[in-house]
Amino acid sequence: MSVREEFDEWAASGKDRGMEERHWHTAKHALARMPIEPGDVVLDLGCGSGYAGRALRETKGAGRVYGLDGAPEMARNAAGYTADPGVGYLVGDFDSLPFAADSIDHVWSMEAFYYAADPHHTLEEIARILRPGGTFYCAVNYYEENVYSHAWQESISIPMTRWDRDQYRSAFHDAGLYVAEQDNVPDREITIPDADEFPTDDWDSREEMVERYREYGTLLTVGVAP
Amino acid sequence: MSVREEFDEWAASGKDRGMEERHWHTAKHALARMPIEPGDVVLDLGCGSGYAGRALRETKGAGRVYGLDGAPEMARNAAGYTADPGVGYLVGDFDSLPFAADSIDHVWSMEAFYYAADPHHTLEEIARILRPGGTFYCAVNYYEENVYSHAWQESISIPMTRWDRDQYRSAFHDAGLYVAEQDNVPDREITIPDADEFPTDDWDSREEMVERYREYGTLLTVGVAP
Amino acid sequence: MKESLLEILRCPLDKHELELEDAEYADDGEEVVSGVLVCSECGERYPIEDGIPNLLPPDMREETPA
Amino acid sequence: MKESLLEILRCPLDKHELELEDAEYADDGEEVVSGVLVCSECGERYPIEDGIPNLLPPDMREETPA
Ligand SMILES: Nc1ncnc2c1ncn2[C@@H]1O[C@H](CSCC[C@H](N)C(=O)O)[C@@H](O)[C@H]1O
Ligand SMILES: Nc1ncnc2c1ncn2[C@@H]1O[C@H](CSCC[C@H](N)C(=O)O)[C@@H](O)[C@H]1O
Repeated sequence: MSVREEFDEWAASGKDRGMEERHWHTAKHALARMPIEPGDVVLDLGCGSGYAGRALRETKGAGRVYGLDGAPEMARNAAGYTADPGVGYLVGDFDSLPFAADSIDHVWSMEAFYYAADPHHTLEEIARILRPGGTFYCAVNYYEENVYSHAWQESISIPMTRWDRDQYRSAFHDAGLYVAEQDNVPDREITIPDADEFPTDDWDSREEMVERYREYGTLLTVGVAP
Repeated sequence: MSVREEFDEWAASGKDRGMEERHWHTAKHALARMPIEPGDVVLDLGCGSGYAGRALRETKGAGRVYGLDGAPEMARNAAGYTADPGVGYLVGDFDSLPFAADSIDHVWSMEAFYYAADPHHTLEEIARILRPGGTFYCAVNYYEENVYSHAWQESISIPMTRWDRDQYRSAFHDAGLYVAEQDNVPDREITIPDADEFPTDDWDSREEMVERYREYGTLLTVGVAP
Repeated sequence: MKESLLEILRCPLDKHELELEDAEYADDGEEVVSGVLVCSECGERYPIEDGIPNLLPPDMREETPA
Repeated sequence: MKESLLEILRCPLDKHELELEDAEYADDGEEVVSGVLVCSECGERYPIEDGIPNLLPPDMREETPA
């Protein structure tokens, strides 16, 4: 299946809103860190429901926010959730970003980057479209150290890239981005049942669930264009 | 009183270790974010007891860590706390940093930057000594939004600079640093008594203490040298 | 989409500028509801449908069932 | 201080290189315990005491009570 087919299906079944709710637990902390000045142009790669860009408009006064997604139904849903004239959505692919060089102030991506067919090339594309000093906030829950995420590949037909922390930093450097920060942003909001309720459907032990959410959380790597 | 006199006194009375203990609550989270690669050269400005640099040696394999402080007794204490040959201390002033251009990979500073006599010039000095892509992690508890810190100036003879979030970002930009991140790092560790124990010696109400520590915490601004 | 997006939008293949053709506008006269974006260099055509431009490279776009 | 620090240490006033004079070393032969750092350009002298170099600009250093 293609990105379009896979994720159009997710959009049609309402998964876009479900992801928004779960991802928000950690995404909001990473979004709050972004050095966005009023009027800045922000791009959300793999925007899903588009919540991240809308939050940046509201909290930081971003001038224009564009959400790009490879699944037309995702972009269509996202457009349906807002009437804000400063927000726009488009369909496109991570591998060939349809933007001019130096045209974007900041790029955000949550739980999407690792679907890129050629992630090294996507980083080069991001470095190309960012203006000097622009940042790329790359947030992922699927990565090597988070062993609890490894099985996710089995339930999706798109090949996923599973880098570790070092590989993210090296790949950013290889693409010509400076690395300004790397962090695990914990999810402190998901409800973790009492010990006697384990095993649950999804978790063998409470310790594992705590490690997954409170410790590993979301891996954030921040790149800066030279 | 000069920086030397004021802070030599603090060092002599053991305040360096007291600050280390309190500052660690938030400093450790900011330190963990630093994109330090094994072998990197790191400078800690206003190092006090020197705990931050030692932590970066231990956790990230920084190659050499230098702690600079304007108070000789601070540097002397710091040197006494470690036998690590990769760590060194020196006496110097924020306003005229004794380092070559492009010679430092990353600069850290906790609760010290605002004592600089000319903070704009100190930022220019930092931009000068950082290699391209090097970061400046600037952490402060004394800043405009943290209204609970405003009175601190009354108990110290060194003039303190009280910028707000925007002023930090602008000043970084003016000095030629990109801003990669700005964040409030909460202190989740300090014990906050139950409501019925307020007022305490230091706090009128529990709400205020919660706001001070859990919300405002430490203001972190991350700059990147072009 | 707003016409202002054209300032920074480029052909995904060769990154050249796009020209807007056959544009239909919403009642406010600001929002482009449908039309075609044409690459000024390679001539590739990208549709705008329901106000959303589709800038997928043609080989990915053509997977779309008719 | 280690001699390796000299590679990046500069005169705080004019940022020129420093030369190490009258160095005394610890038993391991690596650590400079005392000596003077002299600016190769302006000739300003900065003391090393108990292994810690004092690179304060002279007007700030001279506040030190004798
Ligand atoms: N190669 C590619 N190009 C563009 N978008 C892609 C893509 N691969 C996956 N995506 C999109 O990336 C999204 C991943 S799901 C994450 C959605 C959103 N960022 C959130 O946090 O909830 C999906 O909407 C999917 O359609
Ligand atoms: N102008 C200046 N130049 C160099 N050091 C200075 C300075 N003004 C203040 N300092 C130093 O900055 C320190 C501030 S106290 C903070 C110490 C340490 N970073 C910690 O987190 O605990 C003191 O040790 C003081 O001597």
